[in-house]
Amino acid sequence: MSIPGLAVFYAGLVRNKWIVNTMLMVFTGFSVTLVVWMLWGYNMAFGQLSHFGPTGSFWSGFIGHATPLATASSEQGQTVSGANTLIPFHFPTATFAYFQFTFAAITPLIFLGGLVGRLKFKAWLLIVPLWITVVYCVNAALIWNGGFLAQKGVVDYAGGFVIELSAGVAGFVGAAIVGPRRWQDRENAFPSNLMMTAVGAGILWLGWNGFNGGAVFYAGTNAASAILNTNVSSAVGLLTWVLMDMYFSRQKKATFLGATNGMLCGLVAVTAIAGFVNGIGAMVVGFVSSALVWCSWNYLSRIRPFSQVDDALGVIHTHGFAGLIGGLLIGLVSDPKMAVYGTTGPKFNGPGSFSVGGWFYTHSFHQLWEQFLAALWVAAFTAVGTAFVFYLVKFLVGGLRESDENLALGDIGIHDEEAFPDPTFGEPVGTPSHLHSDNV
Amino acid sequence: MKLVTAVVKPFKLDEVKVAVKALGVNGMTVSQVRGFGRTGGHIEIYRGKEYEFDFVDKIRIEIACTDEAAEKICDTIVDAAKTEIHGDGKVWISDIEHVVRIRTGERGPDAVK
Amino acid sequence: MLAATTIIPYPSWLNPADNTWQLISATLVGLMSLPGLAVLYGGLVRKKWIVNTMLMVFTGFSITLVVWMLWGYNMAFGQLSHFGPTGSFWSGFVGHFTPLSTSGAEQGQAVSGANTLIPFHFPTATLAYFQFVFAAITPLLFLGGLVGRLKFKAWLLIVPLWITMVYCINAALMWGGGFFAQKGAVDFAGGYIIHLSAGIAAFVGAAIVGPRRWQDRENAFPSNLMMVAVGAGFLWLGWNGFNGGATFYAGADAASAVLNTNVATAVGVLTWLLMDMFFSRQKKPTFLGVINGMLCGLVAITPSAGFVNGTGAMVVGLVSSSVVWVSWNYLSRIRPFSKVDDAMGVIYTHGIAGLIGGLMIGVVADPSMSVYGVSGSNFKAPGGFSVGGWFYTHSFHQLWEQFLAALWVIGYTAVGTAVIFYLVKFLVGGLRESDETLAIGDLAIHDEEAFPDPTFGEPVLTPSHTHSDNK
Amino acid sequence: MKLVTAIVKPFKLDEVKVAVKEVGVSGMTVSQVRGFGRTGGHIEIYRGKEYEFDFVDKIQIDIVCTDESVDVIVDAIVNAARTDIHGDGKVWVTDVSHVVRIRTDEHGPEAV
Repeated sequence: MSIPGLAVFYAGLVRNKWIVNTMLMVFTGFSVTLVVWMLWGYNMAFGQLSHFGPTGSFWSGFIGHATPLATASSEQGQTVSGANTLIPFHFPTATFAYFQFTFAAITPLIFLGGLVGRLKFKAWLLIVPLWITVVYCVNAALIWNGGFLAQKGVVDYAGGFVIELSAGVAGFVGAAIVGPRRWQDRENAFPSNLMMTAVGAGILWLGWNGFNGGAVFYAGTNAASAILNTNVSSAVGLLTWVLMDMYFSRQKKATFLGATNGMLCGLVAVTAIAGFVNGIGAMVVGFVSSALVWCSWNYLSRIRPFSQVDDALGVIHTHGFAGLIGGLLIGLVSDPKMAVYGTTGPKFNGPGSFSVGGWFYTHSFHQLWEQFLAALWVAAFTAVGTAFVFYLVKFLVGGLRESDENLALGDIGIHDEEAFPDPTFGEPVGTPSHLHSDNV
Repeated sequence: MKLVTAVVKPFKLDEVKVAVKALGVNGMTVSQVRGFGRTGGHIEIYRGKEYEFDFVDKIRIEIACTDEAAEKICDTIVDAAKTEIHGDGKVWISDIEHVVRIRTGERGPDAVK
Repeated sequence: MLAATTIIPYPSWLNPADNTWQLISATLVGLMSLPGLAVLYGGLVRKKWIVNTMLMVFTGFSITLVVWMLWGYNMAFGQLSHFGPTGSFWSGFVGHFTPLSTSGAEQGQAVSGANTLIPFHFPTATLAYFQFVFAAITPLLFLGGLVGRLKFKAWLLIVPLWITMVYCINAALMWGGGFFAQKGAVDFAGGYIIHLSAGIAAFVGAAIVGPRRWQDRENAFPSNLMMVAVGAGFLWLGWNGFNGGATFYAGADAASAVLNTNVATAVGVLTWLLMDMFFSRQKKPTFLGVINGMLCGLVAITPSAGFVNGTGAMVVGLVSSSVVWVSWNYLSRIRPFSKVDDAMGVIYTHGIAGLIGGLMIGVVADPSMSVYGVSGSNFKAPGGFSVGGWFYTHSFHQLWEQFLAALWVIGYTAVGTAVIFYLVKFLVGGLRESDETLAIGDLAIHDEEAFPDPTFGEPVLTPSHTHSDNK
Repeated sequence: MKLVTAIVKPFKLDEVKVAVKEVGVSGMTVSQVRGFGRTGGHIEIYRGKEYEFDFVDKIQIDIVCTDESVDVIVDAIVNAARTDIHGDGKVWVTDVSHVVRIRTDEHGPEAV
């Protein structure tokens, strides 16, 4: 989904002169994250939780150890989750580390969407490692690795909060700090190539089967229903946005980019809840998220904080709000009978099965309240962490923006490369600068 | 009637359009061309090899107008398109013997009003 | 440490390997639709129709899933409803009109409608998702015949109606253990149900909707062959999920089905290539010719992937590619075909190729290729099931059954498609975009262009560009 | 000799080509241009934002011909390219002092 999915998805959405710069940032971000992951990232997020305070308190379960994942035994041994709240895995640590890496890697690539078209390339190479370490690993440890929030009963099936909400907030805060694109670029911000966007969108949709399908760590019934629910929510999300465009937008026309927005909202919202909800629930998630984000996309964006910040590709809407909505809906529509095998959390009610009940089934707001607190934490911590990282890098690299001259030229100025080079009409002929043996 | 032809830098097109519009001229034809000027092109690197791109993107603007307006339009274009850096381009005027507006069949000066 | 009770996180009937392969093959087939077909068609249509075509592919895929969840799955693969004496046609052509929404239904063990199959080793959700991506690709295939003039609103109604009235009936008849399954006709992965049916629907639909504007027909050169290549790649390798998943077990037959699929496709590609080089007017190999050959190979092997051996697969690829080449170049000049503007030639590469593939079962199916887990009337050994073609059994029985099934699919699909298209024509007031819209294309319908390049310069200091930093 | 330049709507190019061929013109140069006229451009919407595209696609035709044949050619173009809707374009004629056919070095009227 990241390579080539997001790379070509974003490349299709930015202007011609920013294609190469955007794709290069996606590929390098993906690679830098893996290096960080191996050196300390994995053990910080999913290793043994380090105790800086009394057990059960926040300080005893928010981060692992910053040790590398390099020895053969650590790679080939059976995966053990940090707070071993899960039934022992049936695969080696290398599998688990690689799987969690791809989850970690897509998060910075998502918030890159808010920063394209002006972020200095050198700055990006520092932002990714710092952000993964400071923000992502802590969020992942807290919610997925049996950390403080997990102990309080917060669930996040495949990253609605840890990845989507966090990336949305980071994109927004980052865009505010880096500043807007050149106004000429904002004025001419039409996409360069909708077919590339379609390739990226297709890979994102079907790739999400691995995202939500793999999040249960067992190829069992829940993986199957997670995949079915993911597709249902995505389909309903796409259709909701298209129909709202056809009947409520000014021009009353269905648009392709509207469809991809709706698809993304459906996918992002169901990410937090894929395994906890049944078929109808998935449709509700897709509809609610797409409808709400459609409104925020068209109307909220005109209000004070959002209208001042140039979130280039609108990640705060399609990823931030959609992830938030998905995470909160866990507290409303998740079906207790949807048993997620293999976790022995506080809801452990039977050998190996674990499920979550939303208000609609259990008539208690407990789960919703826990999810809400977790959302507040993720949003606030990500905002503060992102600001810290961006200002640190601004200091280290001397400014987060490319020079004005580079901003005007785009790819050619920064990389001496163009996405679609068309150097000359004719072919070079017998002039001294073309000295070739066969050019006699 | 006169034909005012200008070859300018691409990002100056909008400024020229606005300036010329202010004069009351409401029709011009624009085409994407490549110029080979003293400023020279730029280098692009692909897989380590250098490629010299010596034709530079330019915009050619053609405006058919009455004799009196020609001079004024020419000066306006020059002011709007000037950047004091090499490669600002050129403007020239050639005379037109005969012009017809296709839709109405109007001929002569009122075809360019 | 928690006592290491060996908690098996799977119910007894679930085999993680089968479940994993089924889900992965379903994802591969999904990739064939998005982005596969979306960019294959996008690359083949003219520039001004790219966005319209891609949007129809994405929305068609989504609508099919909503229909599938609400009633489609249970109609095609649920318990067969009996409207007549058992064993007759009326007691096995459609399931029930009920949604697949309760957690129990989703997580319970998958059971086939007429439980002719050995019980599956994966939950209903997996089977539902797998069969959904099969159902979803069918309207996208016949969309190929209608691009470039079909009204967008009409498409949003055609897909749900067509899936309900045509696809679900055909699927129940053949795969849900319905009338044709009982009579012994087989369709391994949808040669008839998906490709022949889509080919006919495209042809009939194109005839009803009418041709594209003559300018669009004359200038029907593809917009972007590299995108066509991306789509073709997704289609070829995605087909491994198509035929490989149709056995429902990640066993020996899945492997041979995948191998046969690729062999037949390779032969299909080379046949079309060589025929282009030696028999066509320009005598030159063409990329789009190879794509056609690839499609013919893939489509023809679909009904017989698990029933033929290696050489059988090659024969299928050879026969289908050559026959479709002839029909593409010559049949298209004869009366009915020359009058209908099937934009992408879906009737040839999917309709005729699917028909040939289905009939070839009756000729080259190898009885020793046993497909585990099907207990149809050819039930040989516990769980083993295989089909014998004339070449091995010297009996035309199988060929005859395949022929009858083909007749039904052609006839029913044609009638069903016609009824639906006229119904939607009435509901939406005309199936074609207005002529003025047809002249402009994407811009008029969606206010979007695939490759916008509106202005050379950049907007400068003018009142219409008021920005805080544009002083 | 004279240079006849015509700016026409893209879908009219074929008709103009046929009309001009009938009048005996053997060669013409065609280029894709954009016109900014009173007709105004169109709006495109991407992700809910409106973008104004004010340059309209046009085709520019350049024909070098002898002085006598100018009027015939201009009338042929005008009749073929007219659609009676705004933005049909213009035809103008400019003087050509010197023309050379590169291959044969022919000068003056023979070159056309």
